[in-house]
Amino acid sequence: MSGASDGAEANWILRHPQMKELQVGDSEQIHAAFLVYMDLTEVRRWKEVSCVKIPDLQAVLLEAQEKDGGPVYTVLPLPVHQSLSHRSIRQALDRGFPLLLCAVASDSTLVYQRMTDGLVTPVPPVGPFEDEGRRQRRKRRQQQR
Amino acid sequence: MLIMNPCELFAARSRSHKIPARGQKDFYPDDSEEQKQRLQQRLDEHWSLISEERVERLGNLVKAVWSPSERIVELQTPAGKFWQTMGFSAEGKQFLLPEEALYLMECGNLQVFHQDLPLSIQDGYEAFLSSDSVSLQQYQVFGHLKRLGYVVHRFDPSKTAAASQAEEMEEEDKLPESHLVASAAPQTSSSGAAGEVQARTWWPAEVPERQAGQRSAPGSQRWDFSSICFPDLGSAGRLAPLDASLLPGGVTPGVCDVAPWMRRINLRKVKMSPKEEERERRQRRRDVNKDKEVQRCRNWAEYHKLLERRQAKRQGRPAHLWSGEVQPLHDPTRPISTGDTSTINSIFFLSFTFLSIIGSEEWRICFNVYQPDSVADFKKSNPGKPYARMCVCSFDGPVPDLRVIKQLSFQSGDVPVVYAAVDHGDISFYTFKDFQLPRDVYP
Amino acid sequence: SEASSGSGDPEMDKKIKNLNKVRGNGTTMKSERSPAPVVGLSLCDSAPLLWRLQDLKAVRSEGLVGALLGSLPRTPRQNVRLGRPLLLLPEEERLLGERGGAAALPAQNQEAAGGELQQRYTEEQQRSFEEQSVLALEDRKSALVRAMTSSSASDEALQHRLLDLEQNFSFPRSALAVQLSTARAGLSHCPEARAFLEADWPIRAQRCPRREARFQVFRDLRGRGFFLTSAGKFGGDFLVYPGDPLRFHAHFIAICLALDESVCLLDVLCAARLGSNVKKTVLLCSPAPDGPVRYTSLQWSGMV
Amino acid sequence: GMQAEFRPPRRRNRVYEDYKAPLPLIRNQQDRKHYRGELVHQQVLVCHPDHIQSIYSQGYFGKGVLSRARPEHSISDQWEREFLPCHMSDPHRYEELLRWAEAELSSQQLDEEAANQTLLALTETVEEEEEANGAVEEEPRGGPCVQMKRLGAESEPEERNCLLPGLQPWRSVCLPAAGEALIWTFDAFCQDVTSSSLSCPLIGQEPLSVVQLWRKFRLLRPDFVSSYAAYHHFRSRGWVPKGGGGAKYGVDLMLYRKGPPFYHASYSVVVERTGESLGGAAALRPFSWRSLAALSRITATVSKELMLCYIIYPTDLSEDDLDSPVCLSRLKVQEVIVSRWVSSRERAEQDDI
Repeated sequence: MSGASDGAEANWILRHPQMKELQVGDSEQIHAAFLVYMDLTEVRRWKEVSCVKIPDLQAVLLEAQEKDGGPVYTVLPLPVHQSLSHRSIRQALDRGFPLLLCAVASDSTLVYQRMTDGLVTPVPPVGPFEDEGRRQRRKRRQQQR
Repeated sequence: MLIMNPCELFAARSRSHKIPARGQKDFYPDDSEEQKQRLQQRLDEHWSLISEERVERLGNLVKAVWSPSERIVELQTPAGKFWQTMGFSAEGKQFLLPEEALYLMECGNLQVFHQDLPLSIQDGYEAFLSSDSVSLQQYQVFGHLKRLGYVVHRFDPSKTAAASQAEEMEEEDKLPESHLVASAAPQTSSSGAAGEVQARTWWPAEVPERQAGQRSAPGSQRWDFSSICFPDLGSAGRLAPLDASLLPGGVTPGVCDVAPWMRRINLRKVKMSPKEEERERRQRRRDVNKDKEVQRCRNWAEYHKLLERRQAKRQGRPAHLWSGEVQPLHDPTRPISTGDTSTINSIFFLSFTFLSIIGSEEWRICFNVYQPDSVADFKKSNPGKPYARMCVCSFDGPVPDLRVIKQLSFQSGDVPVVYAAVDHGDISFYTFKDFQLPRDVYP
Repeated sequence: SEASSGSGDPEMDKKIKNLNKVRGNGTTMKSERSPAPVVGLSLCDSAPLLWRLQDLKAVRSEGLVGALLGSLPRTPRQNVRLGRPLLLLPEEERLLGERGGAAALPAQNQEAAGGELQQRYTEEQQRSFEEQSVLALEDRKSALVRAMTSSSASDEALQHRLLDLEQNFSFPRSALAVQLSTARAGLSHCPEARAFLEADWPIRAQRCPRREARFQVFRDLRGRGFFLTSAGKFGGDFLVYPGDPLRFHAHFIAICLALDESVCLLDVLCAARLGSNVKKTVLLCSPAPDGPVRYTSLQWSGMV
Repeated sequence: GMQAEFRPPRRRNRVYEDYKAPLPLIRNQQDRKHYRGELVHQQVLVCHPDHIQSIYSQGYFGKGVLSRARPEHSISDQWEREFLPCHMSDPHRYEELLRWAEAELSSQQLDEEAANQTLLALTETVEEEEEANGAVEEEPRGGPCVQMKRLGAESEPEERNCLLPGLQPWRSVCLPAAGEALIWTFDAFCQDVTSSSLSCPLIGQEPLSVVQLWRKFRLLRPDFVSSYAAYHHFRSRGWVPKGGGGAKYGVDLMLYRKGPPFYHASYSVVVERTGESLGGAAALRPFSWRSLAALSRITATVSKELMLCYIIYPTDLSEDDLDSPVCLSRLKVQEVIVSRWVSSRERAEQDDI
C-alpha cells in the first residue's frame, strides 16, 4: 500500500465510473448518492439502478426496482446532518413513484425511510385490544423484572 | 342536569363509585350497524359519567370564603383530614391557597362561598386561576399530582439549602459567580501550544469532587491543591520557604539554596563506547551529496526539512504530523507503559464544568412534591426534603437550555427538578440531570 | 332532567336562539345545513373551556374531542378518567369560531346582585331540606317494612314500629345532600351576566405560520371525517383517528409544517421510527398556498 | 442539583470475540502500524486490509462501507456464492461492469495490448473451471460468466484495487470525517506505539498535517468542532461512540461500553453547543418539547438513555482560535441525562392509547 502514498492514484470511490459521471454540484450529497447507489446495486442487488440529476433540488436522485419488472422507486439520498423541507420531499414524490429517503450517516450507515403521497393507513396490529388487559400484562412484566 | 332537584340529590347518595372499563377499540370503521351501536353505547356511558354532578352530605363539607383581594380562601368550619398536608394558619385563622381550595372543591370536600353564594367549580377555575398567580397549566400539574396522592406545596425559593448558602456567601462577600470549575485532567506540557499551563500542581490527577452548591465549610482543614505551586527548580536559584501551614506544628522551614546543585546538572560530557564513536565517525564520513533526495534540495531550509523528515521516519513519527504548529499530543517514540492510564488521561483534556448561575425570571420552580407514602406522618411545619420539585412548562414553549437546567438545579439543591410539560390535557414529566460518564479505561 | 333545551337561564337562552337564527339565515355559514346549537365558551387564564354538558355534546357531535381537565366527580382521586371542564385546542376553538358555532361567555361578574339571590339560595336550601327529610323518612320506612316482612313479623308489630319511627325520626342538617355545581348556573354566584362577544372572535389572533399550518391541516383532516387530539407525547401535532377516539385507535401522527420550513433530517427519522414503533403512520402535512393540503406518509421501509 | 445515576450497561448475551484495548493502547510492539486513510469527500477511507483489521478490532473505529458494521472481509466469498450466479442472469449489469473495467484499464494507461489481454482474461467464462470442479449446480442461463472470482482470489490486493471497482467497497472501512479520523491523527498517536498514526492525504497531494486536516473538516461540517469535541471526550473516557447507529434513533452518536460486540449501546447522544454564559450560541438542533418527547420515547423503547452532551465555548474564543485543535483545551463539557419521570403511582394507573 505504500506505493499509493505518492498520491497519484485516486481512491476507488473517485475512480468508480458511476462516481465520475456524477461530478457536479454538492459533493456531499453526491457522495451520499454514490454510497446509496453502491448499496442498492452491490448489496441489495436492486435492478435498473440509475442516477437522475434534479437541478431544482440540487441533488442526485436514484431510480431503482427491487425486482425485475417490479415497481420503480425514487431514492433521495441525503447526508444525515442536512435539513430538508417538505417541498423537496414533494418534488421527489411528484416524479410519480413511491419514494425512499435514505439518510447517509457520516460513517456510511444508511437508513432508508419510505415515503408515499397521501394518507397511507397503517396495517392494523394484531388485535383485539383490551386496554385493561394490556395494562395488566405490563404490570406483570414489571413484576418479573 | 344543571340544578338537581331534592329527589335527585337524595338519590345520588347511593350512587356507584365505579368507573366503567373502557373495553375494546376497533381499527377500521366499517359503517356497520354493530359498530354504530357499540359507539353509541360507549358515548352514552361517557356522557353519563361526564354529566354527573358532585353531591355531598352537608356534614362532610368544609365551608370556606373566597377573598378576591388576598387571593386566598379562609375556612369557616373545622378543617378535614386534608389539613395535615394543605393550608396554613395565620392570626388564628385557617387558610387555603387557591389551588388547594379548587382541588378540594373538585374532590367534593370543600364548599367555597363568595358574597354568601356557593362558587361552582367553574367559578373556582375562573376566579382562582390566572397567569399572574396560579396559571391553569400549573393547576393542571398540581391537580394531576394531588390526584395521584402526592403532597404538593408551593415552592418558596427562600427556603432551600442553596438559598441559605447563597446568603451565607453574600455575607462573606463572595459571590458564587463561577462556583467551581474543576479541571479533571490538567494539561501536560506537550500540549504546550495551548500555553495554558498556569500552575503545576502537586497532585494532578484528582481534584476533590465538589457539587455546585456544596462548599467546604469555612475553616475546614482541606487543602486547596490547585493553589499550591510545585516548586520550580528550573528558573529560580533559590526556593521560597515552604508555607508553614502545610507543615506539622513545631517544624520551621529553612531556606534552600539550590545554586550549587544547579551547577552539577548535565555538565558531564557524554561518554561513548568505541563502537558508538566509530558509528558517529562513519556517519560523518558518508557523502551526503550522493543522495538523490539531497541533490533535489535547493537550499539549506529544504535540506533541513529533509533531515527532519528522515529523522522522524526513523523514529516512526510521520513528518507531516510533526512539522506543523500543532503536533500530536504525545510523542509516540516515548514509551509509556500500557498500564499507565494517567498518561491517557493527560492526553484528553475536556473538563467537566460546574458552573452555577444566579437567577432569571422566565423559568421558575413552582411546587415541592412529597411522596404519597409520607402522608401518614407528614408535618406541614417540618415537611422534610421534597421528593422532587416541579417546573411547569407549556408544550408550545421552549425546552430548557443548559443555563436553565443549571440554574434551577442549583436552586433546588439536592432535590431533583422535574419539568412538567403540559400539552393541553396531557402532562409529560421530564428530568434533566447532570451526569458524568464514568471513565472506563482498561488497558 | 337533561337541560339540553336551555341553560337554566332564560336571558341566555334567548341570546342563543338569536344567534342560531343568524346562522340559520346563512349570513355567516352557507355550507351548514342543520345549524348545531351555539357553544358557550368561557375563558380561564385565556384558555377556552367548556363547562355545560350540552356544549360538550355539541362539539363532540361536530367531531371535536378536546381534552377533559377536571377531577371526575364520581371518583376524583385518579387520572385515568377525568371530567369537566373540557379544554379546546386552539384549532378547535378557531374552527368553531369561524363557523359562528361558539361564543364566549364573559368572565364572572364581581358585583353583588343585591340580597335577592342570597335569599333565594337560602330558601331553596330550606325547601330541599324539608323534601329530603320526607324522602329520608320514607326510605327508612320502606327499609323497615322490608326487614319486618322478611322476618315474618306481625302486621301489628310493623304498624307499631312505623309509628314509632315517624314520631322519633329526625333528619339532621348534616345529612342534607347538597350539590356542588360544576358549571356556573342557577343559584350560584352571578348567574345573570352573560353576553356574547361575537365581535372580537377569534379571541386570539393566530398569525404565526406554524399555528396557521396547524389550523389548515386540522380543518382539512376534520373535513375528511377524522377526529383529532393533541399528539405532543408522540412528537407530533395531532393524533388522527378514523372515528371517535372512544371506539377507534389512531391511525396517524400528523406533523404540521409549512412547505418550505426547514426540518432536521434526524427529527424526521426520529418521528418516523416512533411511528413504526407505535404502529401508526407519520404524516407530514403542509398547506399549500395554491391548493389542497399536501400529505406525505412516512412508513417503515423494512430495509435494514 | 441531583446527578443522574449511572445505569450499568447491558452485556450482550453472546460474546464471540476477545476484547482488545482501544488503539491508543497497544500491547504488542508488533502491532505498531502506520495507518493510511484517504479523505474522500466527507469521509476518510482506509482500504488496506491489515489497517482495517486493526483499527476496527482495536476500539471499533469506523464502519465497513456497505456492510452493517464490521468490515466484512469474507465478502469476496459471498461474491462467489451469490454474486456470480446473479450476474449470469443479469447480462446488462455484466456489460456495465465490463465497460467500467475497460475504462479503468485505459485510465491506468496500460498499453492497448496489455489492456486487451486483461479484458480477455476477465471475460473468460468460468464454465470450464466449474465443470472441472464438478461444481455446476445450475445451468448458466446464457451470457458469459465473469471470471472475477479467480482474479479476485489470486491477484495481489493492489491489483484488485485497480481492476475491479465493484469489488472494492467491502474492503474499505469508512471513518466519519467528524471524529474518528481526527482522533487518529491528533490523539491516537499518543499511543505508546512508535508508528501508529493515520495519514490523510488529499488526492494527489502531500499528507495532511493535524491543522490542515482540522481545517478541512471544519469546512466540510460547520458543527465539526462541537461534534469532534464530544467524540474526543467519549473516547477519552474509554467509551466507544458510533455515529451511524445514531441515525437510526435520530441522534448524533450511540455510546457503547467496550464496543458493540460486548455491550448494548447505553446512551443515545445529542451533541449541543452553548456559550460560557450557558446561553447565546445557536443550538445545533433546536429542540421543541415535541421533538424531545419523540426522542425520549424512542430511546426508552430500545432501553437506552438519552444524553445531551453540551460543549461549552468560552466567550473569548475567537473564530481564529477555532481554526486549530488547540481550542479544544479551552472547551468544557457537560453531560445531561434526559429521562421521563414516571412515578410509581403514575405507572400503576397509566393509560395507553
